[in-house]
Amino acid sequence: MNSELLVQLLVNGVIVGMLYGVVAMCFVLIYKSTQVVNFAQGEFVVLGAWVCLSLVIQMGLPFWLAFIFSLVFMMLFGILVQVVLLRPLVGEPIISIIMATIGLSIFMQALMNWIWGNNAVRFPPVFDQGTVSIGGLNVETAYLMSLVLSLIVMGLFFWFFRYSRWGLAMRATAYNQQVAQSLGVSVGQVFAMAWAISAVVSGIAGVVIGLVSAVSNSLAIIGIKVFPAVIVGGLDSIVGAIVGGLTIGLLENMAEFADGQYLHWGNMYQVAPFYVLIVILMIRPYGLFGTPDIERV
Amino acid sequence: MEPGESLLDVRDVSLRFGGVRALTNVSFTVNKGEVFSIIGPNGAGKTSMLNCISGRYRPTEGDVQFKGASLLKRSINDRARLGIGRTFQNLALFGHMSVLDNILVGRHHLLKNNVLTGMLYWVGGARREELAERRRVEEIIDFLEIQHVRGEPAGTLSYGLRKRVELARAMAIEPELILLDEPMAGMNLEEKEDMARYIIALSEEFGMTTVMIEHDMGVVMDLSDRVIVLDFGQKIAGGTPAEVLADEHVKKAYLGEEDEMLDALASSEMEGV
Amino acid sequence: QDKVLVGHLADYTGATSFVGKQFGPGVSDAFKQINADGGIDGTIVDLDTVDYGYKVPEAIALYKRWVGNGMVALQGWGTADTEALISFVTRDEIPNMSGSYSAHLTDPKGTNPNTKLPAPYNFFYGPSYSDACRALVEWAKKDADAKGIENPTFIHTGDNHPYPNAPKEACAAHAEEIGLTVAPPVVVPLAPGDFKAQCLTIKNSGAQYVYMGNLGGSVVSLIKSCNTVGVEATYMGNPWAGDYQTVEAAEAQNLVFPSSTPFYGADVPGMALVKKILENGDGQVGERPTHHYVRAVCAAYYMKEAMDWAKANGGLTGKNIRDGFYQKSDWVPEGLEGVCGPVTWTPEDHRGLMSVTINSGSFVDGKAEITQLDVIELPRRADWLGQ
Amino acid sequence: MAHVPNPRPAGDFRTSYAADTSLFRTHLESRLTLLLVLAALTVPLWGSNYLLSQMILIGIYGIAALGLNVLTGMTGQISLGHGAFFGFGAFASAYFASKGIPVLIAMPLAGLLTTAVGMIFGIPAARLKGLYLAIATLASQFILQDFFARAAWFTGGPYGALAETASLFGLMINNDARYFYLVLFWVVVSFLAVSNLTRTRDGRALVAVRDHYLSAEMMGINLTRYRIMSFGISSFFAGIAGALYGHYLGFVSGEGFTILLSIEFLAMIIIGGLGSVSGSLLGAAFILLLPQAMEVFANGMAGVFPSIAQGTAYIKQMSVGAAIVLFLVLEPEGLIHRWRLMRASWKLFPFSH
Amino acid sequence: MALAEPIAAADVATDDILALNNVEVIFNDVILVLRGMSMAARRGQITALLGANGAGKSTTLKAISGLLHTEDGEVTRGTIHYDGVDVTRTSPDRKVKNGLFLVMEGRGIVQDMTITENLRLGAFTRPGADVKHDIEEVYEYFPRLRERKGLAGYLSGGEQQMLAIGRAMMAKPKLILMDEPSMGLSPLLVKEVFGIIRRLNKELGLSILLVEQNANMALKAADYGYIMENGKIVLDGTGEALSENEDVKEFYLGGGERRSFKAVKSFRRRKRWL
Ligand SMILES: Nc1ncnc2c1ncn2[C@@H]1O[C@H](COP(=O)(O)OP(=O)(O)OP(=O)(O)O)[C@@H](O)[C@H]1O
Ligand SMILES: Nc1ncnc2c1ncn2[C@@H]1O[C@H](COP(=O)(O)OP(=O)(O)OP(=O)(O)O)[C@@H](O)[C@H]1O
Ligand SMILES: CC(C)C[C@H](N)C(=O)O
Ligand SMILES: [Mg+2]
Ligand SMILES: [Mg+2]
Repeated sequence: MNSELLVQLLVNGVIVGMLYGVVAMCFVLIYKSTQVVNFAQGEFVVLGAWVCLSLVIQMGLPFWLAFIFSLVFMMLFGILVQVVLLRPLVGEPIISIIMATIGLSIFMQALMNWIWGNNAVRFPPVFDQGTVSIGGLNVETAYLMSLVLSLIVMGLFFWFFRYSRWGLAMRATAYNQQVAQSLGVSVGQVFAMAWAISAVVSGIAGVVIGLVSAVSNSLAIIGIKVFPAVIVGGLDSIVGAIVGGLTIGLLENMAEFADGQYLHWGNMYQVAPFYVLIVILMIRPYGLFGTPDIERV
Repeated sequence: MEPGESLLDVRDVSLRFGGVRALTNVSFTVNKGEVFSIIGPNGAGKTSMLNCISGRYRPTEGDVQFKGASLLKRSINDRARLGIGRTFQNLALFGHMSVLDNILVGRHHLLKNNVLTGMLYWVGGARREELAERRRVEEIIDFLEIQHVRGEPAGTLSYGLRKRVELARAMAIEPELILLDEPMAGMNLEEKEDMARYIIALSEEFGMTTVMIEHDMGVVMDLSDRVIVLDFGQKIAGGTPAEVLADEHVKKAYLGEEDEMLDALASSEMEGV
Repeated sequence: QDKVLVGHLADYTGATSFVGKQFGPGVSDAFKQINADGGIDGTIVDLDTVDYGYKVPEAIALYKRWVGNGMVALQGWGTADTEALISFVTRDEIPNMSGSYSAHLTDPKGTNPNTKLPAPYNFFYGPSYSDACRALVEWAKKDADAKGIENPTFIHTGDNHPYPNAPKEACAAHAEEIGLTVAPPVVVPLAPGDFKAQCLTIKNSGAQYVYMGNLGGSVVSLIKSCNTVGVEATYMGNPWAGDYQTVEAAEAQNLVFPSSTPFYGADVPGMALVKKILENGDGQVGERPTHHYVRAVCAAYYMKEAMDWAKANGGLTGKNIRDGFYQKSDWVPEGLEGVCGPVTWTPEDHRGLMSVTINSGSFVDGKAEITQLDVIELPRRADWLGQ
Repeated sequence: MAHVPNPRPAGDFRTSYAADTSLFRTHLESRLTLLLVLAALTVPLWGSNYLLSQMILIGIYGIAALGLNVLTGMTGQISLGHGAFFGFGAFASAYFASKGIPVLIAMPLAGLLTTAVGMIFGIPAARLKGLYLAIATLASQFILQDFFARAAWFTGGPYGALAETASLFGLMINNDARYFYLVLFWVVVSFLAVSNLTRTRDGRALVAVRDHYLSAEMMGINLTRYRIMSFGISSFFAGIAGALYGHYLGFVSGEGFTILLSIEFLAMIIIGGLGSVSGSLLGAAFILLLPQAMEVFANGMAGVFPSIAQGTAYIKQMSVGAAIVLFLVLEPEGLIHRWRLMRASWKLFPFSH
Repeated sequence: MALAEPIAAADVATDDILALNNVEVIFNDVILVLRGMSMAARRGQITALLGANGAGKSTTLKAISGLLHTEDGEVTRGTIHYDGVDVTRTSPDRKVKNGLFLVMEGRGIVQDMTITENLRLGAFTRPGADVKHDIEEVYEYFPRLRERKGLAGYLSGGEQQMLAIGRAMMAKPKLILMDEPSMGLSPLLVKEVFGIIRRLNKELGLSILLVEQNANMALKAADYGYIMENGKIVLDGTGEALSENEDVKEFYLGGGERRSFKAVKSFRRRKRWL
């Protein structure tokens, strides 16, 4: 057994998994406050990356400034989406709203293609040292940045939903919009807030991914790739999102190890997590940390 | 089975949710043909008791026997076939289905057509069967006087009507034992009178045995043959309505100390008026 | 005025738009020039270019609409739609010049027993994916010998998808035949991402020659990831995987890729026409098109000359145009000397081009530098037909 | 789904239960539907090839969408793997046909095999609900896609498989006109079957499971059985539609059956109207024709503003996205709902409001 | 006592904290539910609204709070004044901020939150309030809630009702609309809840609009009452006056003497106001 390779793959799994976790948190955030599954999540991620990249390349801004500006942009964008797309749909069946996010993703894909083209564009070097060696594996510095950020974001979210007034309001809105309204919660504001925060965090993830793999529109696939992570963790659990991300990251890499070393079936990296996903769900139908529905009659 | 013979036998049932003791050693017997009421303060475990009978909850201890056989090993969806129907405290209709279809669902276990014959409809007998069932269901609809809403989706009806549709659906099962969880909640007097009429008919016309949870003491007094009282998951009293109403524990835990109307009720019952 | 309809499926927004946005304008600009130069002996080619977003049902709908409107030939595009249309174009007798280079499109009569579906109306300009890959392994073998590499190892990477998979077996077989070790293939998604895990497997396999079956962002990601984990190997791309844009985006060193035309601006006589086409064109590709654009011009001009022959020999029907493709051997379209060809299509063998130019692209001082490494002439082996 | 009153026109009194359970709400409607089918029969006589091919595709996609509507609309289980089942049907039929089974028999066989596969992938439905189940079906999408590329013996592997031409008593169904009748046959059969299902026992059981599974269970409905059965039914129609698709193209390649197709199916039923039988067909038409309509729109835009001529491709795609969003904003409950509203206010006039 | 006439706009008395004038509500663009509903709630008083199932009581309350939108309903005609201001089209959250709070039918507690979280949510419109203290106050009224741990969804029906009223108290409203607060409560609790309603009214000076089926209790508690049928008011008067009305007695209170439910009528009597 090639233990050096295994260790490297595991390290890689943790690192990549953390990033899945961050994107998964964006999902969870939207879901927790609006019950909507955002199919345009991947596009949000890529948009953040493009905006930051353009600010760096076209406007010549220093990276950190561009990074902050792009997060501000993402916040505004999140609010815009909410106002234009979701506000008119408040109170409509959830599935219609999910469909609307699919429409949004089609729209954004085309718009981004038009503006930025289909090419992959790399970021100019941002960190003095592009990679850091962990356990014999060279890891991009950007990942470490995201690792720290994701822990902070997770902590903030956790606190937010448990203790803050708006956090409660979001959970109430997700539970039942009419009930939330009757308590004086402005559903519109809750939606706007949720989408803004989610867009900002997506932006962070986008920049990290862009730094690692060059920016291109097809990176939006991450939006679908993190589904398993979200589900394994439990749709409404912030901590679960991170654990789910790590689980999927590790699974992918372990599958790659087994496949590359022994099985040679090919494609296990992509498919194995889905098999495991089903197994996990059969044992825990609400993921590892999700709250079960209350079934009372 | 003869009237007066026991139909349902609840033996030492206890139910716990983590630390919450919803029921503790509750036993009672329901005889065939009677109207049996369970009363008690909110949170006493009445609904939980019905859930133990209807299979939604599995007692932590004890046994529930129906017609002499234990129900614990049977799945929930077996209940209809065994002859147990119920209504729900917080309404559990199929909101997007028409009233008619809601009631037809109650007849699920009595129908024989399946996916295949259903899809073929004209050949294979589904049509004949469905139309025959429709006739039966219309009788229930007429009886409960909900003809005017039979085509409406159940979810848009007002609360009181929905309660009535629930009763219709439970009746459609043609159960021997029907469990009613607060059938009169949210109704005004007039509607309660209607409902009372239907409940009386359940046993007198349709030969069903009724177990009912109800908070309206007038209704409980007038309709039930026997009553038990639960408090904090324990049975604190049982007997005829008059006996129970006179019980000091019951007054304290459930009815409130002094109430002219109830006193009047109790005394009038005693006198057999 | 006399007009004839040619359908054109382009992908400007879909999964393959990375190269689609080079190839598509190449076709439409070329026909614009052809029309400006008098069309097909006076008949104007009504080229209907539609972005179908790489979606099969849309391609079929378009195809039907065009057939209804009297289309005589098709400039097709992706693997999926080309496959889907094989039986249609065969039945309707409409030659399809596609962007899909799958080898099984080259067997019009089903001569090879392994060919499932003969494709008598399918054409493409360039070596098939299999042939291009064979040429690359030939080059790799020479390269390894020159560098004195012991036990040179070849590995196929690409998505589990018809396009990257197309040359998988044929190419591995040839690599083994000429003495390379073949490592188990590694699946790499077509969508870009972080491929460090796959790169670790590649590294572990010890392969020195990595064939990349994907294109665009995925290839860029793969090279970046593999550089991060320290894979030391030569990357070899399929006909769509290498161009200066990819090299620049990936900051690649020595990315080896095949081509079947010179690069834009090369010093060959035919380049004048290509420049003119670009200038008179719609300007969708900017100043500096990649060789995919140039290749598209060739695809258009071969069709044009086949149509010329058809018009002169019985009229502009699909069948005649198909026969037009068989009229010449070592065929170079007029005005494109040094750019296209020479190709030979016969009724038994649709392998037009058997010569493959091997290039190397490196990112130097913020720009891609591309040098030609070799030109491999492949034999027309009968057992390779359709494989 | 909001409620729309459904008054009958004056004079249309139902005098028997049979009349009251008929498939159509009014005589007019039943005659209209019959007329539509009859009119469809004549399309090959006058319709262009393009029209025919569009109608064939709409029919095929409509059958698949109908299947998804049984699963998602009727039973309330969202599936993100319907495209893969569609693909499975295509491969299965091609496989059977290649083993010498006549195509017209291979198609329903493929439907049955897909039913079996769908039920296996539906097993998680016994325990999972809502989006958890949806993501489990996403897993089936990816697992099946992987299978398509891997199982060369069955699917021809990455190259795909040849799907033979259908023939009936020696008559080759090898042009669009003939194929159109074949598809029309299956459309009529499928839509009748599902319409019948909705008015019989098991159809009601499915809807009951969606609306309130706890009380459905108390009514004697075996939840696990019906949840899995619903996957089976939906896969059957996906399989039939896939088979029709495969033999129509003559070639089946795994590439077309991606998550995008699954999402498109979902779009069809949401736009057509969840749970509505005829909505499935409307939704399929909408999603198939929308890009083509938007093409015209984008070209028109470019005609007015020549500066954006280069962006037509993007404008087209953007307008597809925008049209979906706009449609949902204006009519979140689907095309069929709009139709019902129109009918309701027309009949209630002048008493509406 | 007169049959209800639509209240003219000018008649809206200043001591009416709430006034509905000729309100019409339509669901889904086609279903007419309120047909010219006019009524008022006096400041500092308890107003009862009675009526048969399906009369439109809940719809009236939802229209007042502005919660129809999520059900595809709409106020298509008429005006609603709260505190002298036209709030017909004001968003629900603004109304809550201004002290108009609805306790919904079916209680509408957030099932997957704990009791304290639900109570904290009640104070949503009062940022910076001393929530801890207010929660203690609610617990004084409803000691049972203090004992229960875990998610609110597992509470029994009656416990949920207490929580819903407690949550309304957390908002410190001026006007509480209550939709059948006694529904599903044990007799003891019904008395308790009505006691609390009266206390809230007397001690805190809250105005209360009460929709009830328990006409006996409601009319005893109420200063003024309305009876609605088929989407409009058919009868109104002070609590006492209504209690004396023959029809009300017959249909809502059960005549002078208590009739046994066993001896229920077998035919329907006509209501005189219809
Ligand atoms: N699934 C459950 N999980 C946890 N606790 C539960 C569950 N079901 C019931 N309980 C608890 O058990 C106790 C009894 O509840 P139950 O619903 O049976 O009361 P009830 O007598 O019907 O009251 P009410 O008259 O208010 O409806 C309550 O304290 C309730 O919170
Ligand atoms: N969302 C809705 N869509 C369509 N119709 C509705 C809707 N909500 C209520 N209705 C209709 O409006 C009428 C009045 O309903 P409402 O709930 O206001 O009655 P209510 O007086 O509160 O009755 P109850 O005492 O039973 O609660 C009913 O006929 C009901 O069917
Ligand atoms: C660029 C494309 C023509 C590449 C390949 N033939 C595909 O369809 O995926
Ligand atoms: Mg209860
Ligand atoms: Mg109500």
